[in-house]
Amino acid sequence: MSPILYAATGAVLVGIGVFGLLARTHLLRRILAFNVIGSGIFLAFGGLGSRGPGSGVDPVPQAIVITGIVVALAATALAVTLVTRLFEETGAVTLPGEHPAEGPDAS
Amino acid sequence: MTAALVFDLSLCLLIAAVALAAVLADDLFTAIVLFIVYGLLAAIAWVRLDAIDVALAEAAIGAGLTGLLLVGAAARLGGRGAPPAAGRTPWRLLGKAAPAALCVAAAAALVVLVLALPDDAPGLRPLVAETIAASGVTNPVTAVLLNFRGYDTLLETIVLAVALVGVWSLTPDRDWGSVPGARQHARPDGVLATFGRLLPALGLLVAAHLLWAGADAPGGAFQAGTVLAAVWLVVVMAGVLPAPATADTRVRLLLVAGPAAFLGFGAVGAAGGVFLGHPAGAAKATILAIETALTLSIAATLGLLVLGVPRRPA
Amino acid sequence: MAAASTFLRRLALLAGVWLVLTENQPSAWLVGALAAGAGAAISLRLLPPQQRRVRLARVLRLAPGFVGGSLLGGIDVARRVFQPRMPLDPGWLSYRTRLPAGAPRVALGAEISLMPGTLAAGMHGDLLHVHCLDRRLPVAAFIAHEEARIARSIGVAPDPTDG
Amino acid sequence: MILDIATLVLASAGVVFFIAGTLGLLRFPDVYARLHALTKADNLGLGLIALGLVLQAGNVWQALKIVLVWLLAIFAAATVSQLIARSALVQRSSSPAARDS
Repeated sequence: MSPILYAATGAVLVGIGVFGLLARTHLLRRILAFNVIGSGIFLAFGGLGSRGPGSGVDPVPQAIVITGIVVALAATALAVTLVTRLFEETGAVTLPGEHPAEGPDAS
Repeated sequence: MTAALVFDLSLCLLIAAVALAAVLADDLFTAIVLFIVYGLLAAIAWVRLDAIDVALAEAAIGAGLTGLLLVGAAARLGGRGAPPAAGRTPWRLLGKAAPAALCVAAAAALVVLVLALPDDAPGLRPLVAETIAASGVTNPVTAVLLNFRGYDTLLETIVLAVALVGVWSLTPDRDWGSVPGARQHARPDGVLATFGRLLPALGLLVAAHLLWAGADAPGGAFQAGTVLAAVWLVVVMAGVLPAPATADTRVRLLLVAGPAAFLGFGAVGAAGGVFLGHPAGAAKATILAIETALTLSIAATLGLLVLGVPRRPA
Repeated sequence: MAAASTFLRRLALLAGVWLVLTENQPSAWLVGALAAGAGAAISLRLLPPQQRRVRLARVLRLAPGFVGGSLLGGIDVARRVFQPRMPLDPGWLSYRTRLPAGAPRVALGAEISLMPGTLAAGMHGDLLHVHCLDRRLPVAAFIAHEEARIARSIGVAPDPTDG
Repeated sequence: MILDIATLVLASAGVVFFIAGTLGLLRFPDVYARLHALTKADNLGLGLIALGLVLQAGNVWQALKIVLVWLLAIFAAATVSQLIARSALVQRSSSPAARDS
């Protein structure tokens, strides 16, 4: 039961992350939300990989998730650098056409 | 309900709640701290799934280094994360309600899908268990990473290098090849500097242990490389050693040493008939050699990725 | 010569840590020797041999007081947290230390941060800024006591006129 | 059996101190007081749990390893709490809100 529980949690995390990606405009928050989506997918993958007889996660998804975590960090580093450069060049922390001051939770 | 199930349920609820709080938090710094907490809780989830290798990677990379990246960027952006004082109007609320409803629906559909999957999926576990004797190591995750699916790992190390090239390519022209990261102001005999002088020897041992243990137990090149990168970042931030200039040839050689060694062994394998195939009998020695080179390159790449674009002269 | 003996002592210490990490598996000895050697070399580069030799035995003699202190520190803070009225009287204290700069001062800061009611918050010159959870506690005398213990452990004569 | 009970008692006591640390984080008035709660109560809590686990260790090396983990955690906590306290102090003294002590 428990592995499926974690897989379902992963699915919920994907929903939370997508909401963050849609509703927040600050680019660092979008990066954060994107990471929540990613780790939700990993957790779903790991949980599904633990089904069936025997204990522990299937080593193949485990290895791929480790690869995924490292690649997610690489993508995050690149994205964060893009945001800081954008800020240094233009002073903006949101994409053009999106306003940072659209509500209390839009920062 | 058993105690274990109660624990799992509470942990899952907590993970989802903290993730939601990280997305909704008003203050950017609060959001990032919540994200780090979320990463650590996710690491506990991986422990519960018996995936210690992933738990180590999630705690060190997912929570630690990602958190450090976000904190550093938030600091560089200054107060540009502060919530505006304007109140929430119903119109704006409606604007948020639509994506919220969409996301709840999507998450619910995903959960239904996950629950609908058959419960008896052996996956690739039997196959790995069958062939692990030939892989040279007894930790199945390391066997998959360095042997059965070695090409994944090879490409991944190249992705890391490419990401670093991407970060460096955002350097303003005048700073090209200079030193990355902010200038540090830690006092030479202060708390952080002393920590930075005492920590590296211990960190090196822990990394070596993770690397060595990775053959037969949780651990390996990625976890060891992350520990080394973290220790190195502490040393740099403490002002004990300066960050290197990105034009330094030794730095660049270090960055490609791991992928190059991996490719080299792969080519030797290709000469023997299988690209990335390890010579029979010497698989463990080969894997340890590749992993050592990989660890050093991963540590250098991760550390430099966190330091970001070059921005001051050497 | 000093460098060589320092290197050997650190090598031995790190080798001990390695044995603990690997739970003394003989198959790890070779890797451990390499790692401990590299660790000792790095530590020699980052932290050159000190003039005052730190005696491990003397430092170990600090341990019981340290463990006792952090036990009291934990109990003290828990007691305050669990009381509905939360008896706090926070304030600041600047303590002039006579310990030599570097590790001894850092050790003092770390130690008092784990003991009841005191938290080190950085130094300005010889002044150690200490945050006190309860000013009614005899904090200054307490820090002086810890300072004297650390001074003895690194072979610096304690100074009774401290404070 | 006696060892198991001792482990249970020590670990439970450890959890109580972790709760105290968390409660302190929520109840205490400012960043410095919260640091007191976190460093002291959580270190003691971790120490008690570590001690409880030492009693379950299969051999002396495992026991030493648990102690080593505890020592490293204390080393890091003592360092980090000083750094946070100092940086909070620097921020406050450089802000126009001036020093209130």
